[in-house]
Amino acid sequence: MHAGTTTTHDAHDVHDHIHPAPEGFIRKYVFSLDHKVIGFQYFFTGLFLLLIAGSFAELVRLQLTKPEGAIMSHNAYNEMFTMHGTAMVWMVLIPLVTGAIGNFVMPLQIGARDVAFPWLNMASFWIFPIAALILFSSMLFGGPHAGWTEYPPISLADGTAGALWCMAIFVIGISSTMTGLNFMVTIIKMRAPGMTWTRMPLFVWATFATALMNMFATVALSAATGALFIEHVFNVPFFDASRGGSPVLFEHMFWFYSHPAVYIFIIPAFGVVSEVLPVFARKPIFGYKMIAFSSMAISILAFTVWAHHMFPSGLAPWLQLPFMILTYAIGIPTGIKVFSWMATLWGGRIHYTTAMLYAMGFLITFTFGGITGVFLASVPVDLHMHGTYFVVGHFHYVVAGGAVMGFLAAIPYWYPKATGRMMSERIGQLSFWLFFIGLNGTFLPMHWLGLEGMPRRYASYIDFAKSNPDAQFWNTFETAMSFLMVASVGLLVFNVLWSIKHGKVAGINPWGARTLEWTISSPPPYYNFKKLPEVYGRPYDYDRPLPYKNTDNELDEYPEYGRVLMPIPTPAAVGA
Amino acid sequence: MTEAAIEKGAALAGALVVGITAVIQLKNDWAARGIDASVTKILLGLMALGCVLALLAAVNVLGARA
Amino acid sequence: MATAAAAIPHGGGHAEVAARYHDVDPVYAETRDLRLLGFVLFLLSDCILFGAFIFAYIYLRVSAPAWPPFVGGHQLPWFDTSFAAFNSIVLFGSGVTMHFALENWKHLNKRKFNMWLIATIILGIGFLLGQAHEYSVVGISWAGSTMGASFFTLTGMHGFHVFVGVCFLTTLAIQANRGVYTGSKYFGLTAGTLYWHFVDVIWVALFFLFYLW
Amino acid sequence: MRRHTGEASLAQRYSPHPKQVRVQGLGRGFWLVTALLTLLSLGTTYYYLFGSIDWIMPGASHPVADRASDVDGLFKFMAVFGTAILIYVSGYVIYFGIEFRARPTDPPDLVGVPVHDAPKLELWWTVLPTILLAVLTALSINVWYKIQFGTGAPALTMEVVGHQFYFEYRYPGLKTSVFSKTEPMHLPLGVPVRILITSADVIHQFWVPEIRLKQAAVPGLVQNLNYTPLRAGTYDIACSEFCGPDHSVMHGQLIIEPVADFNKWLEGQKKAAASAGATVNLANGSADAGKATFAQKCAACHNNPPTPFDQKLVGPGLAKITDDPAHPTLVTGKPPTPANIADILQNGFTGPIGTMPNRQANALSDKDIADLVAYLTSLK
Repeated sequence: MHAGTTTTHDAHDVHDHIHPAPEGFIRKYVFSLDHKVIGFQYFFTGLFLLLIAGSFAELVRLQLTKPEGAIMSHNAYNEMFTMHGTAMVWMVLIPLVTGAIGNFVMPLQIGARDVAFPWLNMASFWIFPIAALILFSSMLFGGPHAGWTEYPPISLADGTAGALWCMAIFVIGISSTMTGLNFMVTIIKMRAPGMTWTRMPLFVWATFATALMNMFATVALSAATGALFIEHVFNVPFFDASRGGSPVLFEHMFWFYSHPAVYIFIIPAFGVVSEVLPVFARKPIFGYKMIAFSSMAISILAFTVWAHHMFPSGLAPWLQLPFMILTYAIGIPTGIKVFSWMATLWGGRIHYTTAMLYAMGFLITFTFGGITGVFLASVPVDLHMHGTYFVVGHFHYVVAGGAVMGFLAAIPYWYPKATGRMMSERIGQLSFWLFFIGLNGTFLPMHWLGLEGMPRRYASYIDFAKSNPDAQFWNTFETAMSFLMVASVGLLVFNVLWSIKHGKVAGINPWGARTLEWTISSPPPYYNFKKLPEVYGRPYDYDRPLPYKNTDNELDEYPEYGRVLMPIPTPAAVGA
Repeated sequence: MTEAAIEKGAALAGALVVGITAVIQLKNDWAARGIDASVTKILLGLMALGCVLALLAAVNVLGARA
Repeated sequence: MATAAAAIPHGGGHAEVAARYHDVDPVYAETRDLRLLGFVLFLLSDCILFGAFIFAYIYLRVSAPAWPPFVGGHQLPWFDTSFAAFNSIVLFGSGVTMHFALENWKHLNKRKFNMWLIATIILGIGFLLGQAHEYSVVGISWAGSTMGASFFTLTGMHGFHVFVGVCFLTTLAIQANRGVYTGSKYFGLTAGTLYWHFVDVIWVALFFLFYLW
Repeated sequence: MRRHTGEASLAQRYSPHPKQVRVQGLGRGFWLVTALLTLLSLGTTYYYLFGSIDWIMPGASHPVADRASDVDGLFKFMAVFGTAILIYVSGYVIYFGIEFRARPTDPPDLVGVPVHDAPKLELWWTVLPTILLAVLTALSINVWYKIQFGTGAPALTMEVVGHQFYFEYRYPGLKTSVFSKTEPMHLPLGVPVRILITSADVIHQFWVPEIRLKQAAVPGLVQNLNYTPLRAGTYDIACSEFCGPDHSVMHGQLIIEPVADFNKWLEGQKKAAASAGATVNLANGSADAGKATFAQKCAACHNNPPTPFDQKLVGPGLAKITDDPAHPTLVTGKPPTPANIADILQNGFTGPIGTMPNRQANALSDKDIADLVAYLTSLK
């Protein structure tokens, strides 16, 4: 037991030194090593790119208000949906959910002073705007036209623009690989004393699962885009059928990353929902272990299902079956999650904040998206639905109704911690209802349009409209509805900026949440925790007192600690 | 004595020396603990396997093209 | 007291670290632990980068009607196994010497450490020269065929890794002799050794896939 | 940005023994809602099984091909259970949201029922979906098997070649191709057909919504679709894989008609082709010109200079085509006479060895064909 106490002491020796405060504007806000500042940088960059990519989406929608195409040429339309998809996936969603939310929240929740490798963290942020610049610069060279999947041979026709596309994705891939590595090490090694794996907040579990995929899958993407790049530039025949290459090979290499990519941005949303629901239902999360386990199960299964995107695309028929079965297998942990969230609401005391509304909306829209996913996983049905608007509807329900909803729940939830001010509830709830209605109105009709025979990536649908007179009505309806989402995002941006100055003062813990980030001041000091907290129990037990020791709420302004070790608590104080 | 024969002879001798040394190293480090030690052990083992491959190639068991 | 001490289960990572390294400077101990895990994870993801291209090579080779493929009417030549075997041994040998180097450092035998490290660097450069010779005589081109595409991409990536490794080891040699590392703090050397072994092992795979399969 | 460390909200003051919501069992409301949701799901089930879903699955009530009804059955199965799950989940979310909302009169430290998990319940909602998915897997595999092997030996084997931005249809014995830009595709009613699909440039997809099945046209790869058309009529053909600027107007029509009409149409096509003077005069072909043409138009798929038969690029090597002891006949099985070589050049060829486009797809003039035949026969 003597050893026991010494290790306790060492634990504090190890972590209790506080680095001196960063000085000067550049160190503080530009090349900052502070995970919170880096989180802000990701957030605002991502939000800005979200507006751009979103406006592309609206151009796409406007084009479809007329069967022959309302506003632009086929080429321009193809460029628009390509840039919309690419930017949304790599430049908006992944940076926002992992980069912004993950960076800001995860170290606070595990009671760490920062991530494991702050320099790496800074580097992976600063790579991101560079990648974005490369991607958008490709539009000066005619722009990529082959869709966000950029299949050869069609993408090889894009020339310089295509090469730039590959370069941009390669670079952003390096960034998220580095982030993944950083987060893995942070979560494995830097949890506060006493925070066992089963005492981690569920958002940390989600971040861990995400980091796993970021690390291992994204490298495969780098390989795919790298190979496509050298085929573009040096004419190396990886994918050129006439010289022995194979277009299907690219689809394999691409989807081996890009299926996990979907989970890379949905699983952090799972984490956010698992945080928000217990807090505003004022009761423990239902089935903590199952939710944590299912996150890991999903992230591991994610590596084994990529070819379900290729059922009609030249996959050997016998290969279709294992991929179909594995895809169904993913439905099981996902179902467990949804049911557990549902059960968390039962017997609660539900406070309807904006975050809670988004979380509950998530439950409905994500369930819908998950169910349509089961349709697509079945080989025979997929042979009908593949490449139609049904697919577009499905993944927008999962991405906009899942990942984005989770992200929108996270903003009002952690905004007080980040800025010290509350966001306006009235504006927030209005923007929720706009978003929820707009989302369903936009993406629901896509399902039957697709089943009726409207393929995706259609710059015009004259022939389809001939045999389906309702086509134009539904497309116009979708376009109209999509503008509700625009309004909602506009309100969100206004709310974020306005509340920085005019929001109510938040205090340390406005929600009565129980994870560690709510035990320190809002916004937290650059070193997060003056003393490292000690953890004695699970985070969501609303019926018990807080399971933390050694936390302190009243922090003075930046103290001049340097690398001095903090005083060691006596075993008595620790045990109590 | 062709160039290939010289190369193969050198490869054979080298494979024996390097492979055996690698195995001995592996044996010495067997007790070591910690991530770095375990990873080193795995890598040394695979390297020994590589020596076996080179050896088989040198004696024309593997990679002998008709 | 006993209960008091038992009250904190050491799930938190750094407590375990501190327990393992209670004799050395705890800050160093923790930093080393983080970097080690990070470095190993980096090597793992690098494996996947090679793995993806190896998958591409196998896919193309298996789906090809004939291998080596035909270009402009005549079949491409096989690679020169005997020279490759020799060159591989050069690289594997450098792995062993690097291992000796680190062992000697651990036993504070600096002279031998330098000797073995320099031997490693020389062998590494030798391997690169061997690759250069291989490229000059291999008789296929990068853009000419799927075979050339996979071969030059994979061995090129590997060659780049070896080159980086040589620079890495050279830096380590300089640092070590400038007294950057001590008998208890030498993470740089550990990382260098791991990286070098990793490069060797990647070559085991490439050697088999291109020359022996 | 000032940091606010002062007054925190009420919610954060934890009393060591917070007041808890008291709940007796699941409550009557729960069972009422459950009954309501069950009724709703039964209603949707009835609709999927007995109502007309033609508006989402075109032609569901009168299958156009033998596989369509199988796919629709699978679709209905999933729709029934999927809709039910959606109804229950959203129904309960909404009901719990109303039933367990915080009241303004609540004391600040009132918390919900502290239930952490319910192993039995969790077991159920793990096992039941697993069983459901297992059944679904079985059904899917069954339909998959029918798609792969269910259709009898094809009475008609035809080819579809994707081009930017039209489909090219080739029928056996028809020297010219049918192009979707100008003419519809024809299929005979009630006989099993096999459609071989490939592409001349980029990836396309051949899809007739009413027939449900689609297949990608991948360059360098020949895939197939097998089914039996069951209902006469005119249907749309769409390319469902993005293939370039005019992807959205890559469109065709499929006419399914009784065998007699189909044969009449095919005969008409053959006559037209014949009257188009398809027989090429091979007399004055020049081997040198043929060599150039070969390098220009054939070298993409056939090794140039020509190699022995087994040294394939995409197609076989063509050296010694006229006297190869290993291969006395052409791929068509006919003797290697100039006329038969010209026949392949004109009509293309499809077989286990692969697909060669016909003269239209390769843009071969009569002179080209004459020259190529002269060149190939000159190879010894």
